[in-house]
Amino acid sequence: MEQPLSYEAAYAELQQIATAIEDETVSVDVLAEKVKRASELIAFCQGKLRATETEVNKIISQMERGSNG
Amino acid sequence: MEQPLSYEAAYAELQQIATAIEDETVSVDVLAEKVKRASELIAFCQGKLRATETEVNKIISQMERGSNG
Amino acid sequence: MEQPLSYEAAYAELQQIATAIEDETVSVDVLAEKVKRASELIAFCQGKLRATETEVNKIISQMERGSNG
Amino acid sequence: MEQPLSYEAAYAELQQIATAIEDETVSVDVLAEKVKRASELIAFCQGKLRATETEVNKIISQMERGSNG
Amino acid sequence: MEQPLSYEAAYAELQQIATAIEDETVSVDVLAEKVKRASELIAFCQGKLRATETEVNKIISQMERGSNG
Amino acid sequence: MEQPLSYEAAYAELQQIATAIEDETVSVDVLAEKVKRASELIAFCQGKLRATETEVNKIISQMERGSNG
Amino acid sequence: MANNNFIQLSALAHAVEAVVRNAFGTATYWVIADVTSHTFKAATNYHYFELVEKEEGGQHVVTKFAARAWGAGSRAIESFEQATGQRFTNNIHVLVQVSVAYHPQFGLQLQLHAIEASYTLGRIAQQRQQTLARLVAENTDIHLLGDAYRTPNKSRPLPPVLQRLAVISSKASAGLNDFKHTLDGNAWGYRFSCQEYFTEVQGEANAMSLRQLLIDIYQSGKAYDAVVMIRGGGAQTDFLLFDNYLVAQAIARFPIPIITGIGHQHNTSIADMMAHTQTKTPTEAAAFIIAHNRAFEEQLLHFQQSILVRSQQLFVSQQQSLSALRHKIVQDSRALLHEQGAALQQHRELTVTYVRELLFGYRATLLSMAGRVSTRPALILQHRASALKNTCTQVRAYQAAYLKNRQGELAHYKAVIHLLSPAATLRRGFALVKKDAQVLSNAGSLQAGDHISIILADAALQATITQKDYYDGTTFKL
Repeated sequence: MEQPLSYEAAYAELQQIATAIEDETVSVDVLAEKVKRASELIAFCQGKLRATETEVNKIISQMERGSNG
Repeated sequence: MEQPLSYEAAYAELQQIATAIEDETVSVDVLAEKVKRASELIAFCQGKLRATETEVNKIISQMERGSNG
Repeated sequence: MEQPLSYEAAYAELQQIATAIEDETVSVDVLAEKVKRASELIAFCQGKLRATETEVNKIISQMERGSNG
Repeated sequence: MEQPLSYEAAYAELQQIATAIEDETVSVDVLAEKVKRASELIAFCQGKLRATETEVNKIISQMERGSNG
Repeated sequence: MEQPLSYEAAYAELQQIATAIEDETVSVDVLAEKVKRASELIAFCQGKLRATETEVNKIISQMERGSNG
Repeated sequence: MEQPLSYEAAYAELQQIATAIEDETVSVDVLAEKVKRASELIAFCQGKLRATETEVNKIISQMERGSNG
Repeated sequence: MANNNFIQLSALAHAVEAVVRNAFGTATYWVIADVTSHTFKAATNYHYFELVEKEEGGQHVVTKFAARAWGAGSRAIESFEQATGQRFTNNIHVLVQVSVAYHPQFGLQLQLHAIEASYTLGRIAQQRQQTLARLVAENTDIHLLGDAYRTPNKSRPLPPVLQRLAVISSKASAGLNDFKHTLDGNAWGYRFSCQEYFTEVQGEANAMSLRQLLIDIYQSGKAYDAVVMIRGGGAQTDFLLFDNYLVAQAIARFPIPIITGIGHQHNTSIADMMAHTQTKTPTEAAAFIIAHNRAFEEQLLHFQQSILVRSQQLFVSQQQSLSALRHKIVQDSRALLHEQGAALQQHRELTVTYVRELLFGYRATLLSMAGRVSTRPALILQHRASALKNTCTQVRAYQAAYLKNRQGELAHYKAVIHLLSPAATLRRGFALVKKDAQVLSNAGSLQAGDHISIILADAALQATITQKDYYDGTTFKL
């Protein structure tokens, strides 16, 4: 996962993979690979979500400190 | 926030951000960034508001001194 | 307030400012400026009023002396 | 009051001034001026009234002498 | 009073003056003048009432000439 | 089975064989050979399928660990 | 020539006297007659007159007696005069009680003993009523309104001042002197111009002359203020002239106001009734004129006084209204300044209040904005995480189904292949026949005696064909 991937793109790819598996348009040959990709994408998204949450919380708490201080 | 920003403009931008966040049209990718911007705008507006209040109070107290003196 | 301002004009402007502030159509950006202007207008009007009063009183006392003398 | 002013005209103007001041249609800007004018008009009217009274009294006393003599 | 004035005319004019003064339709401006005229009219009538026979006759004959001529 | 055979290709060949046999277009001479080939292909596919399953399960369990950990 | 057959006149007189006395004695008679040629000697209180009788409706005397009254007769006349207000004089119509006497010195005379006042009064009154009725009947401009008569002369306006007068009088009458004296002696110094017109006012016969006098006055063209008609000190019968129809008519229609001073204390003539103004005597007529003029002058003086009073009131009221205006201007100016000051103060206070409210409002909205911005991001992240988890579950489920489907497919093919394999066929009792390592599907190429291999499920048999029979293949017909 070295390319600069956005959450939106990642999530879109993930959904594409899920749909392809559901529609059985994925060959057995690449299934494992796709599942692996999905797993990576999920991890990426989760990471991004956590990071964003952390950052947002930090900003908000600063903001609240700022407005009260 | 080094550009000469007006309260009106800041408030308008802030409202736009708040609306976008409320409508969930903000992507996770830029959410933190937007919240940060909002936080900056709020700080700016508060600063401007406090400065105005201070100045207004000064004028008012001068005015009252003037009419009683 | 160096321009030759009439009481009427000053009072009208003052009323306009007061109305604008009451109707909340004054932006924070210009609020302090408007309050300052209102303060100057009030000071001007009061000054003019006092001067007029003094002059009128002088005329009245002359008039009363004249009718009794 | 150098123009040839009649008592009637003076009194009418005086009344007009009094009404305007009562109705508060006189601006503060011209109030002193109006009061001054009123003071002049009153002085003029009183002068005219006294002169007329003197003249009338003179005529009447002549008349009375005439009718008794 | 050089015009040939009759008692009738003098009386009518006098009555007019008295009524005008009573009704206060005589302005101060012309009051002295009116009183003077009234004084003259009274004097005229009184003089005429008391004039000697000759004078009366003279007036009568003048009158007759005036009315016939 | 030394050539790098894909599941897709193997499955396609298997399908072809099955169809041919069903259509009775295969002579007894080559039938045994075809059956042999089919049996090999089935074995290949099953192997591939099991390997994929194993791998996918591994990835999924990793994923679940990741998302819970 | 001498005739001695005579007697003394006095003897005749005595004889007549005796006859008359014998015939009439002291008898008295009530007779109706007119009086003429009347004289009165105040010193002896004797009345000398004639009693006459005229033709019916005419002037011709048909009977005339000398008559006199003295003593009781004179007293009866006095009573008559008092009762009637009519002097015993010429041209009066009387009912008298007389006795007949002859006196050698004075001749045949009637002696008056009594006089019936009511008869004369009745006669006069009757005549007056007739005259008045005729005036109204024959003149459309004379009307009776209630007790009074309306005439053109009465309607003439009296000039405000009566100064030029035409005076009708008998020459050198006491009345004229009284009139002029009263006028000239007025207390206010009024001067008059009197033109005298004399008339011989002796008896009713002079009516035409009096009427002519009025015409003369009118034709003189002089602007008289009034005509004064006076009578004073003349004979008692003068009065009847003023009851005359023609005189009354002329007066009624005369274009200049007529003032009469001819009246009797007890009576009013028709002339008085027709004239503009009636007074009793010449003196009263003069007094009326003076009073009239005085009224005019008093009106003048009243005007003078009124003008004086009103002028002074006017000055006072003007002074008051000037003062009131001054006071009002002072008050209102101060009120105006005060109100403006208050308004300014209010503006200042409101401005302060509104500014604080405005700032408070701005702060509140900013705070609410901050609230909106700070609460929503967590929710967004939560929604996204939940969506992600959902996708993850889907992937897991879908791949399991997928692999199961692939296994099913493979199993199907495995079964088909197994069923159709030659080994399975051989196990069911079928055999393969080969000749020269070739599997035969028909017997066309085979002859009896050829060597063939028969392959069964568990062994391969080497055989030689002994016989070859054809059959229609019905054995396995299904």
